[in-house]
Amino acid sequence: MRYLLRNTNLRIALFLAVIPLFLPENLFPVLCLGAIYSIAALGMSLLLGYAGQISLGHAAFIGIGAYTTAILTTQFNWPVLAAFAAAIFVSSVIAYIIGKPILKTKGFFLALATLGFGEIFFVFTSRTDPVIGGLVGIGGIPYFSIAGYEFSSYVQMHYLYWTILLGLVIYSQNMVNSRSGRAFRAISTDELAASTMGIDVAKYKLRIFVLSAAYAGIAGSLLATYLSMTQPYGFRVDLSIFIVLAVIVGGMGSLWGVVAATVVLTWLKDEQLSQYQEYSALIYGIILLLILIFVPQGLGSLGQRSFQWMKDRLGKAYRYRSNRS
Amino acid sequence: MSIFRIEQLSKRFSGLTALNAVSFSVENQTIQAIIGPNGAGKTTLFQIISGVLPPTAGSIYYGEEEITRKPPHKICAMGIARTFQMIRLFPDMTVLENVMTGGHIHWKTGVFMSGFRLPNVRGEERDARQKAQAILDSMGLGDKANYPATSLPYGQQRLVEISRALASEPKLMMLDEPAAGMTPQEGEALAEKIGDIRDSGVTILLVEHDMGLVMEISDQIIVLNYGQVIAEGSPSIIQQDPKVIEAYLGTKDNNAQY
Amino acid sequence: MLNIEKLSLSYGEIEVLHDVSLQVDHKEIVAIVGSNGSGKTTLLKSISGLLPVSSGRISFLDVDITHMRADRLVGMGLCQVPEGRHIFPALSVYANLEMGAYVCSGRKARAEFEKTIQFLFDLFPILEQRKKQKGGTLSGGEQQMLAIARALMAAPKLLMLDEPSMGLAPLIVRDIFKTIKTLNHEGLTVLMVEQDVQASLAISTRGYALQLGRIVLEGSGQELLANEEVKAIYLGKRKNA
Amino acid sequence: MSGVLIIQFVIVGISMGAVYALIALGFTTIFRASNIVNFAQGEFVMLGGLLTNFFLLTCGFAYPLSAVLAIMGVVLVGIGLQVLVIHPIRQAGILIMIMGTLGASMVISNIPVPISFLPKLGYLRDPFVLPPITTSIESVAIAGARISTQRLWAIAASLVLLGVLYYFSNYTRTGKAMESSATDPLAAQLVGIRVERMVQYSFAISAAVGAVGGILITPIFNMAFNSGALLGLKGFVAAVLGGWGKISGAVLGGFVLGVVESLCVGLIPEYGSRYQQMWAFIILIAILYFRPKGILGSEAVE
Repeated sequence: MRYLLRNTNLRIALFLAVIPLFLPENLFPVLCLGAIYSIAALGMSLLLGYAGQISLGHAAFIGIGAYTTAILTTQFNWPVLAAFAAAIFVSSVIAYIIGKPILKTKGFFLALATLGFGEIFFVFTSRTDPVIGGLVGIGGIPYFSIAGYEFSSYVQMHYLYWTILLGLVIYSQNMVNSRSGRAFRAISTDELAASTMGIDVAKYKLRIFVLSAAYAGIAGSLLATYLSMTQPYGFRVDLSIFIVLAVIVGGMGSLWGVVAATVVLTWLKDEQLSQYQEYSALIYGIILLLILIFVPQGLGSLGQRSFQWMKDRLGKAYRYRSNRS
Repeated sequence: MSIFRIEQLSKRFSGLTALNAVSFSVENQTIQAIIGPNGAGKTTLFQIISGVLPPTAGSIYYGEEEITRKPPHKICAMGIARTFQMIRLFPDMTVLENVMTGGHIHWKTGVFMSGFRLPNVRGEERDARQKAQAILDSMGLGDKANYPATSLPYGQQRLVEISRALASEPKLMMLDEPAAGMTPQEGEALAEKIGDIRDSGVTILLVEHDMGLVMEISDQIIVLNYGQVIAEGSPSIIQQDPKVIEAYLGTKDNNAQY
Repeated sequence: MLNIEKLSLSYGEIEVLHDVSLQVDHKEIVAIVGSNGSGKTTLLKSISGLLPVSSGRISFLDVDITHMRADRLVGMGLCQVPEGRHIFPALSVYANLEMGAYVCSGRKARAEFEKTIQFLFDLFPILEQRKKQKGGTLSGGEQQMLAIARALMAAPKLLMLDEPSMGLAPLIVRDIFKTIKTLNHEGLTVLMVEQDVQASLAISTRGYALQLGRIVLEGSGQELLANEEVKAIYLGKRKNA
Repeated sequence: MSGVLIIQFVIVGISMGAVYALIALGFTTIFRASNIVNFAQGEFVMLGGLLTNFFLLTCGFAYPLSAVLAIMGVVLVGIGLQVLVIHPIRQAGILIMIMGTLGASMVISNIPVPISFLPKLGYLRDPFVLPPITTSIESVAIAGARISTQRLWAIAASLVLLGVLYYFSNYTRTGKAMESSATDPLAAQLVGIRVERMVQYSFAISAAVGAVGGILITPIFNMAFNSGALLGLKGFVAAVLGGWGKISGAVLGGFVLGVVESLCVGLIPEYGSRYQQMWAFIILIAILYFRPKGILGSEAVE
C-alpha cells in the first residue's frame, strides 16, 4: 500500500478521481478542455521535448482528428467510437505522408514547413463548403459514447478524458524509458552520434512525428465530441503555439509537468483572458514573451531553481552561524 | 587475415585536399594506430569510414563487402563502432542509459510497442540493462552507472564513450584520441583496457597523440601527413623512420636555424 | 605587458583552468605548451574576452581587462589568431585584410592601412599574388599566413597565436615560425600556444607548460626544451618506459 | 484563356512578387547577419502600411513625409524587437527563438487594437488601403494587358532595393562586417567587430525594407492589422524557394512565387482563387522535398 501511494501516477489518479467532489462547477470546463489539450501536448512533448523536433502545425492534426470524427458521425452515422478510431488513423496517415518530405529539414525550416502545413489545412477547411461546411464548420456532433453509454455531463466527461490521458501518460512513460525513448533522446541532442550508434535517424523522426500526430488526432476527436462542433478557426496556428508553449512551460522532459502546464494555460486562456475579448491575443502574446525571456527552461525549472536558491541561502546562513559560534 | 581495407581513398574540401589516395588494410584482432600531426586527415578518415562524410574518391571494404557511402547507422549495424575526438556523450542521459543506447541495434522493440510494458519488452529492457552494467563493470565504472553522463570527470567520460561503443558488440572499433585529457595514470589504465578489448576479439583502429601509449600497445602503425600515408609498420620501425621523425616528432638538430 | 593572476575558469561544473598565473613582458615571445585538452585554447580565449572568467584577474598595459568584450580588446592592441585560422572563407584575401583593419577608421587610418598592407605583402608575398582569390580557396599554410596578416592589420601590441602550426607541413611551419621571429625583432610581443614543442620553444624567450589546466613548469625556452619532464610528456618517451 | 490574360496575370504576379521579394530580403538580411529567422518579419510590412496610413490620414502629412516617418517608425520597432526580445533569448536555442519571434509577431500585430479606442483612431481595427503613389496616370498598357502604375512602382522599388542591399552587403565595410559576424562570430569578434551591434543593424535594415514593402503593397492589397503573419510566411517561402540566405535568391524567389501564385489563381478554374492562400505552402513543401537548396542553390540548407 505504501509503495502504491508513492507511485506518482497513482497519486495523481486518486487526486483526479476525488476532485469532482470539491471543485466549483465553473472549473469543470477547464479541467475537461485541459485534459483534451494535454493529450495533444503530451504528443508534442514526445516530439519536441524528447526527440527535439519542432512542429508548429499540430493544430492541423487536432483539426484532422476533429473533422474526421465530425464527418463520420454526422454524415455517415458512424458510432462515435469507430469515428474516434478513424480519427487516430487518418491523422497518423496524413502525418506519415506529410512527415516524409518535411522532416528532412530542421530547426527554422521545419518550423516554417509545419506552419505552412497548418496554413494549408486552415485554408482548405475554411474555403471548402461541401461536406465540411467552410467557415461555419460542422455542428451536431454526438457526445462520446461507448456501447450506448453516453458521456454527456461534465463529471462523466471529466472521468473519460482523464482516464484516457492517464493511459497515454503511462504509455508515454513506458516509451520514453525504452530503447526507442533512448533513441529519441539521443537524436534530440546529437543526431550524428545517434546515427553512429546504429539509430536510423530519419526513420525514428518519422515514427515520433506520426505518434505525436496520433495523440493530436485523439485530442481532436475528443474535442469535437466535447464541443459538438468543429470550425476552421479552432485549429489555427495559435493553437499550435499554445501546445508548444505548454511543453516549454511544463518542462521539456516532464510529462506530468506538461499536463499541469496545459491545464494552467487552458485556465488562463479560456477562463481569464477570454474576458478581455479583443485584447486577449495581445495579453497572451506578452505573457508568452515574458515566459520565454525570463524562464526559458520552463516553470518546472523555476521551481527547481528557487528551491536550489533557498537551499544555498539556508546553507550560507547555517555556515555563517556555525562560524560565529 | 585482413578484416578491413581502404583503397585509394581521397577527400577534398573546396580545394583543400584532406586525404590523398590513402590505402591500407587492417589485420583481424590487432591494434592499428594512425598517427600524424594535427590536421593530417586522421579525423576526416574516421568520419568517412563511419559514414558521416562521403569520400571524394576511393572505396572501403569491410570483410569482402564494400561499405563506401553507407549511412552511419548501417555501418554501425555491420559491426563498426567509433568514439569521437570531442566527447559526444548524450548529455541528458545517465552513464548507464548512454551505454544502453550504444546497444540499440541488438534489441527489437519498435516505437509503438515500446509504450506497452509487455513481458517481452520488459525482458529485453532487463537484458539491455544487464549487458550495459556488465560493460561498465569491466571498464571500472560500475558504481557510476546512475550518474548523469556529463557530470563525470573528463577521463571517465572517455571511458563511458568507449563502453557505449562496446555495447554495440563491434568487430572493428575506431577510437579517436581516447587518451586526450587523461592524466598519465588514467592513460596507463586505458592502454591496458584497449589491450583487453583487442584480446576479446575486437580489431582496433586508433588515432592518438600520446606517443607513449601508441608505441606501447599498437601492433601496427600508419603515419599520415598532409593526407598521405608516409610510413607504415611496427612501432619499432616507425620510431626509426627518418620521414616520421621529420614530420611528427620534429627534428632537433635544425632548431638552430630559427 | 600582460599579467594574469590566479585565473580560473569552468564550463558548468567542470573547472578547466585552475589558478593560472603568467606574465608576458614587452618584446618577449612566450610559448604555452601542452597536449590536447590541457586548456591551452581555453586560456587564450579567456584572455581575449571570448570566454567568461570564473575568478582571477587579467590586466593588459596596466588596464584590468578581465571582463572586457573581445571586440574592445582588439582596439586596445590585443589581437588573437584563433586555432583553426578562422579566416572569412567567402571574402577575398584583400577583403579579409580589410576586415582585419576594422577597428582602424578615420583618415589617418586610411594612410596607415596602405602602409600596413604593403608591409604585410612584403612579409607574405604569396598573399599579394592571391589578393583577389577567396579566402576559402587558399591552402592551409596560406590561410595561416592570412590569419596572421589579418590580425596584424589592427596594429596589435600583443599578438596571441593559437596553434599556428596545426595541420601544416614541416617546411611551412618553419616559415611561419621564422616570420613570428622576424615580427618579434621588429618589436611585436607574442604569446603563443603550441603543440609543436620543439619549434615553439626554440624561438621563445620564455615558456610555460600547461597540464590539465594547471601551469606545471615555467622557464626559458631552452630550459624547458632540455627538461626531462617536457620530453616525457611530449616526445613520447615515457618516464617509466 | 487568351494570351493577353496570361500576360496580365504574369504582370500582376510579378508586382505581388516584388513585395514578397522585399519581405524575403528582410529575412535574408537578418539571417545573413545573425543566423536568426525572424518570424515577425511580416509585421514590419503591416506596420509600414499602417503607420503611413496614420501619418497620412490622422496627421495630414504629405505622402513622402508620411512614408519616411513610417519607415523610421518601423525601424525603431525593429531595433526594439532585437533589444527587448531577441537579445535576451539569444542563447536559449532555436526553439525559444522561433517562439520568441512568433510571440513578438502576435504582440506587434495586436498593438493597434487597444490604440484604436483612442479618439479618431477607430479605423486601425479595420482593413485599410493607401491611395496610390501616382494618381495622374492610373495604368499603362503592356502587350495589351493593363497594369496599374502602383504595381510598376512596386516592381521598380524592389529592384532598386535589391541593388542597394547587394551593394551594401558586398561592397561596404559594415555590410561585410555584418556578414562576417554571422559566418564566423568568433573571428568577427577577434577583428574587433561588435557582433551584437551588427545584429541590431540587420534588424533595422530589414525593418526598413519590410516597411517599404508595406507602403508599396497597401494601395493594391487590403491590409489589416492581422495581415502581417501570412505575408511574412509567404516572404519566407519566397526566400526558401529562391535559395535561402542569398540576396539574389530572395528576389528571384519572390518573383517566382508571385507569378506562380497569380497563375494558379488565374488558370485553375474556380479552385485556383478559392484556395488562393494555399498554393504558396504547397509550393514550399514541394520545394523542401525536391530541392531544399532552392532555385539558385543555397549552402545554408542541407
